[in-house]
Amino acid sequence: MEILQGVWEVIQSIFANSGYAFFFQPGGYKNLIMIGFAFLFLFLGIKKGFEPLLMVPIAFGMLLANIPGANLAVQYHDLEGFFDLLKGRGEFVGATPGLMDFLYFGVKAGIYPPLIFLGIGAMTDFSPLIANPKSFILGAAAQFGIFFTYIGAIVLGPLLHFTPQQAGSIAIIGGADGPTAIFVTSKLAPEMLGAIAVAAYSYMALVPVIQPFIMRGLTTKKERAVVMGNLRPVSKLEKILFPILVTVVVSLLLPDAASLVGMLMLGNLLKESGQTERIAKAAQNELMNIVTIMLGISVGATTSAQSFLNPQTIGIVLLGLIAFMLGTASGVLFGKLMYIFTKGKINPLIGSAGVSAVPMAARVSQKVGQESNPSNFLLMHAMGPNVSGVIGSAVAAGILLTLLK
Amino acid sequence: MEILQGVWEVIQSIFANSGYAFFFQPGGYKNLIMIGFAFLFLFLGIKKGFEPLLMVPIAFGMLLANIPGANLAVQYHDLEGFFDLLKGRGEFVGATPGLMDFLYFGVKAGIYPPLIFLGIGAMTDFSPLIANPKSFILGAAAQFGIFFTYIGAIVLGPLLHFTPQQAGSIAIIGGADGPTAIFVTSKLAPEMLGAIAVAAYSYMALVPVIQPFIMRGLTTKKERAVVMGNLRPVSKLEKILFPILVTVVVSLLLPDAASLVGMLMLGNLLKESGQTERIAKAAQNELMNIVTIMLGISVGATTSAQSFLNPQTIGIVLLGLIAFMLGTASGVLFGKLMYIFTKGKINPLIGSAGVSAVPMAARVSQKVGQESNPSNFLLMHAMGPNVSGVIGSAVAAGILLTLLK
Amino acid sequence: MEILQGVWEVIQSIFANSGYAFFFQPGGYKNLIMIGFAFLFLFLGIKKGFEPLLMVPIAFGMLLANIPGANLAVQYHDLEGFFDLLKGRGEFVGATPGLMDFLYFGVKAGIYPPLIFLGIGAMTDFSPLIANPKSFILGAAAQFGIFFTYIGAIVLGPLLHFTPQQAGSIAIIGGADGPTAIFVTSKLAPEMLGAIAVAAYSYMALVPVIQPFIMRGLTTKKERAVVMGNLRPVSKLEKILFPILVTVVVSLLLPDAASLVGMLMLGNLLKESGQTERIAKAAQNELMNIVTIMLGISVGATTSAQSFLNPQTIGIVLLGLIAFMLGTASGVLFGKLMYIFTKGKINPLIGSAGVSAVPMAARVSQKVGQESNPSNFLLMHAMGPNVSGVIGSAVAAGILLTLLK
Amino acid sequence: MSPILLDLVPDTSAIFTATLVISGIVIVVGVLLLLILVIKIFGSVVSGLETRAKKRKGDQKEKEEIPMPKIPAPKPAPVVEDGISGEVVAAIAAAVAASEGPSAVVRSIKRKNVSSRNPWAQAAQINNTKSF
Amino acid sequence: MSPILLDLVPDTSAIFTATLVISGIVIVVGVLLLLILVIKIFGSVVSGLETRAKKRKGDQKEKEEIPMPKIPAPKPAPVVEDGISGEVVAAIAAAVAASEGPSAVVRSIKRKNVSSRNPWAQAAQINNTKSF
Amino acid sequence: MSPILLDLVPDTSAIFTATLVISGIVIVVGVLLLLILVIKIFGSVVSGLETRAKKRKGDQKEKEEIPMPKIPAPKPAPVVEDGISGEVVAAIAAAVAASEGPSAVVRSIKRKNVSSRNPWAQAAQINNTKSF
Ligand code: NA
Ligand code: NA
Ligand code: NA
Repeated sequence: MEILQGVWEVIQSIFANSGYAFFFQPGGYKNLIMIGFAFLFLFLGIKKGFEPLLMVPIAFGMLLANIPGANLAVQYHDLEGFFDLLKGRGEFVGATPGLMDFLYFGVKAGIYPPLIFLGIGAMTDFSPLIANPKSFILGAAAQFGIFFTYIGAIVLGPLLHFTPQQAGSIAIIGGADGPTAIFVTSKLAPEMLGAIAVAAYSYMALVPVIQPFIMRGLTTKKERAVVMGNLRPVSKLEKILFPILVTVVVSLLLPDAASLVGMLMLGNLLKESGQTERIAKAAQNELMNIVTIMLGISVGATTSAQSFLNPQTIGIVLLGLIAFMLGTASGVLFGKLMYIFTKGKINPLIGSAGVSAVPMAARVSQKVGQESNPSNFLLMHAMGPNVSGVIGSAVAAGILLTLLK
Repeated sequence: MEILQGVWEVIQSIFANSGYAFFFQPGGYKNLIMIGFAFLFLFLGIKKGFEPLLMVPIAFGMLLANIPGANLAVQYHDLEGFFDLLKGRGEFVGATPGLMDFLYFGVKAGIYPPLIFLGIGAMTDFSPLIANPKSFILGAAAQFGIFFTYIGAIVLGPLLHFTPQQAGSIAIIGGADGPTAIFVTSKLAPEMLGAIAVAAYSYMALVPVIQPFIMRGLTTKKERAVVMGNLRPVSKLEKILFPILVTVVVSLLLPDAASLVGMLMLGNLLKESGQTERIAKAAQNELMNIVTIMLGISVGATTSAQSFLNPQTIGIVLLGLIAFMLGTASGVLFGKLMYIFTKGKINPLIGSAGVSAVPMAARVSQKVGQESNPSNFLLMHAMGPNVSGVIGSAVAAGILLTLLK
Repeated sequence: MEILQGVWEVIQSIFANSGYAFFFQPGGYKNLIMIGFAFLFLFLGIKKGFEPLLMVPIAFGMLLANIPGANLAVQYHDLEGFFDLLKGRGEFVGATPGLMDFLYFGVKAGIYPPLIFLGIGAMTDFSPLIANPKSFILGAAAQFGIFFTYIGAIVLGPLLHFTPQQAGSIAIIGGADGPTAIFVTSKLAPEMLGAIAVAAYSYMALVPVIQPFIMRGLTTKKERAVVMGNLRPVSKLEKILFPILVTVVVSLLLPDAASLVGMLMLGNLLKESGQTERIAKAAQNELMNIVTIMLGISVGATTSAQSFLNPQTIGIVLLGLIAFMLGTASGVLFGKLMYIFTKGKINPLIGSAGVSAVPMAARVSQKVGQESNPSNFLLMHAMGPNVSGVIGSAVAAGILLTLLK
Repeated sequence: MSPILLDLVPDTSAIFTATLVISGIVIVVGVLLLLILVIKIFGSVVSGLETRAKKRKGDQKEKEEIPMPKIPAPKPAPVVEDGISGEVVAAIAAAVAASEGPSAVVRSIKRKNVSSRNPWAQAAQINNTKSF
Repeated sequence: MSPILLDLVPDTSAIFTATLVISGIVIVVGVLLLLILVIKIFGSVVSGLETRAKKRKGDQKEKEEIPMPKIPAPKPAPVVEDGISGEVVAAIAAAVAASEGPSAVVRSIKRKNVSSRNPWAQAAQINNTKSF
Repeated sequence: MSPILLDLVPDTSAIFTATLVISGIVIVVGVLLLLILVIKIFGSVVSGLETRAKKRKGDQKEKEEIPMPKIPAPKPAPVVEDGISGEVVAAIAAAVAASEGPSAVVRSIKRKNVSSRNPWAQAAQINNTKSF
């Protein structure tokens, strides 16, 4: 009898402590909504192909983080909190660290994004930029969206109460560069990390949808039809010197950008040196894949209901879109300027590629260019602004970190 | 002269502090015995093929841990102890952390087993289970061995003084699932980790030896000869939804099973999504291989003479075998029940595959089935209970953790 | 107005805090010199092919560490310092941990070098040593350079103020084994890690330049022309037993050598067992490549101007060269002894291969041997001393750690 | 979330043991029965959706066959298109073995029309592989 | 290094916002203009050096062509040396696809004179691969 | 374990230095001599065991030849079974190079009887590869 009563109590208690029961407690519906969002992002990643390599782990991390009682949400925001959690003291009395708390450490300590940049560097060919350094200007122009969006976030302040740090983290979505956005946000506004990562990767996936309208609206058919000449060949020595020079020039001026730019350029040097193929491949394959999994899951696991389900998230989504559109527009408009200055030698469509989102934005330039002139091959020319956009957003990240940290 | 005396002193001291001298000190013979056990497990892994991918690193870790003075044994049992060790305080005054202490952190923090489950998920095809969800019952039945063995461990209590936590850790050997056993034991009874891991992997390797007798003993020739019909085809959408559904259903009910089940299912989703092949491959290759090495060595390094050379270890070995046999028997008996209920459409031999030990247990079903009827192809049908056994042991692990933690 | 003034102030401040401005501050020129050294080592790695897999990451780490304000130099020397840094206390009040501080943890905790040894073990074929165990003597003799150099470092003491620990770290360069040198130095003299790693890898790359003169000078043409007989075949069982025996014998006698020797031999066992190919490949590829990147960058990041730009570094460079030369000479001279004892059956040229630097030193023996006798194939015979040199330097490392720690 | 705590304290008493064992068995069976239910329901919903989708699209190939018991059967000789010599089949088999491990099987070899792939489809594919 | 600290405190005021935005834009543009300058200068220095080097060596092949816009064009059929049959090309393509992923393209196939490689060059190569 | 501590304190004195150097050399030589001894003893024990094993089994092939000095010799052309064309050899070499790196050498190519492998041996092999 006593045993059956015990069993009954255990089963009751299992149910009472289960997520199913939790959903009926006050506020419990929020976790249910969050699980719904996780499903939405799984759908977008798997069915719609929104940057699935990151979206699927992020969405699954979001799902796990919102299973009540599973202890799979990231519980801390800064390194101090991590140590308090490990020792069960301060605000973490009675808490135990879970899997996601350990995986997230690599985000919080600023380790994963530079390692991903190492891999990206080992995958990137900077030749089009070396052959045509003027592309740097377009890579800079497309970052203006970041700063304009910062204004937007501050203007929305009275409504959504964004701090300057949060505004900066939202603005960096306009850089169209996932690791940079995660790096900056994890330092300035870790409480927004999940929402900003999801927005950044979503808009990067939507580049082919968002950009063409703006590009067509801001250019004439004649401009879009400009055929650009061949790029000059680039020597091996130039390819080797480029990453070293960029590291030195950028890091000396903006030390806060040094982790990102330095690791990007080290990856590229490993690729171009011709002597380090073995570790260049490791950087772009095994290391990058492993870090991608860890980064995705743990970023997803930062999205608690309380940090995600509030009007600020709507602001992030809205401002993120604006940031992307403004970046594209600035790039195209600077492209027009260069069209004028070079007397029609530069096709303004390559300006939109400056937002980064490598290589998709460059492909959009190519595609829109071919609509107006089927014999137009802009891809290689657009790769210049495209890869310079990666450097540009790392520079912008350095400025935001310097002024807001 | 003074120099030669110094040299002589140094050489004497090297010998006096060496492992050779230690063996002649009181209790020193125990390390020698442990090194003998390490040789035994190396022999079993290499020559007998007992799950060599884990047995060889475990045995080598055991060897290194029992080299006196090498500081290659894991010195702590919980996270708090780890931090005390790093700071040389508490019971660790004068101790220095060694290689194995760092590698073992991933076990103690509960990181390695979920990452291995991620890789297993990315390798597993759940189609046979989706096509025939009734297999879940057999995957459940085969876990009964876990709970019956728990009784056994408690009954042996007056002799071997197993605590309930230790009893639960021993019982989970019956789950026939290495990472689950390590995960549970590292939380409930870390002092037994080495012995339990070695027992679990040994019996998993012995599946083809242990199971057939039980299977033949509990079934009639007619039952064993049953030919099962083809499985229905499974659509891609079902394969994608399956891991998401299982995660939600199981994690909500048993939050303590969420790390294992969640990561298993994330791995499977990465495999089935069709969009994330790159990281699915990383999960099942580089990440899993690296974690396997770390896990194996550091689990082996937990086996100090004092934790291994005691009557409890004999109890673990004995009870582990019982757990396996009871699990097999429960699975086959439930298979018989299903044979009766379906009026002979289900071959009871597929029940034994429910213990997990993927894919060996399923192959044993196939082999024993063909003995009675050479045209009998049970393999795919046995894969259903087999993979559901993995989920089943994770569920059982969640229950043990909930009630005993 | 106020805004433009603010902008002007920001820009001024960016410049004032930039590395460019720092170079003009007192002592700032030193960072510039260090960046120059980084360029030199990049040149040596990429253009001259000096062990590029480690030299390029080390040099890039050196470059990043000396960007003023980038916080990419390793800030601590011991584990205690690491925890102080994480908590911003002690000497680290106001400091924040950077990327390199985290990556360097794996060096300081003694994790990376044993993992690299695991990979090296999984790549090494010990058959020539098993077939001809006398080669062990030559692997021992070539380590004499380590101890002679220790005398040199102490003799230079009044000039360069080397402590015994620093002298030991410099001497181990003569072991011609990068991971061993890094392992010993990170424990005995972490402040010299960068300089010693760079010297060790440079001289390893220069083996084909440094050794031939010494080899020709110490041997007669008749000796160099000796043709050695075929090696006996080695059975699979011997190959499996070898790593186990070496681990037991060496670790028992010198527990401080156990991490290095143990992991080297585990790697070799994984390779030879015939059952663990999957993880042997992981050890020699993905794990080793990833650890190589981490090790290289973070060792490079320990080279601050203050630790590198002092007369001691010149001493390291000089003594490192002496260590190499003495090691080569000892090996060759012992080879001559064996030539005499075996009545001309052993070619003394294989003695120089005992310094390790696998497989380059063995190839140098082969090449110098062929100069005197074009039909002379010494490569396989030289591989015996060559791989025994790896074991020999690990043993020497164990002695230095025992006596100096 | 404030967990409703059990007043069960783990001990070696018969009562606790019996409670743990019985509730363990009940819950394991319960959870897996729940999974059967959920999978069956979703299975039929998905089937329904797909049947309707197919009717609209007339697409008969979406369902993927589960490969039938293949281990006991000898490995089938690969299906080879005409005009590809036996040597080439051997070469491909060797190459596949080299890159995929010995357990991979070549099932069919067809000439791939190398020059006519849609470059945009390919670009999209690269994009999914290089996600950054 | 003692940083010269700004007395700017981040807030949501119009002044701080305008300051951040304007200096942000100015600095981004400034840094990238600086990069243009540096790359151009180095580019011409490098070109100068290489031109001289070439004159001395008469080496005309050092410069590497940037592959021209290749995605919109159909993948070119691989350039195949005489005497290698179509089947072999297919086999190699399949092997490359298996080991490199479907986006790799076979551009040219030449018989490699397997027996005449310089063993020392090869040894040096191994040495660069196995660095330890 | 209570280590018997030396009263040697590391310093830069001639005595400590000489002590370290001499004991270092003595111990390095001693350890490696011990290894020679152990390897020799085990080598002869193993040989003895294997000789007896062979006598019983008549198995002459167990011992594996150490490949003799191969680097200075030109890479041997692969041993090719009759009926496999040169093109196929080239294809396999290319495939191996693609998946194994340029330092791999094809030594011999034999037709593998694809359809007659023992499926159980293969299953066992898979089992050793997928350990979980
Ligand atoms: Na950008
Ligand atoms: Na199981
Ligand atoms: Na050495």
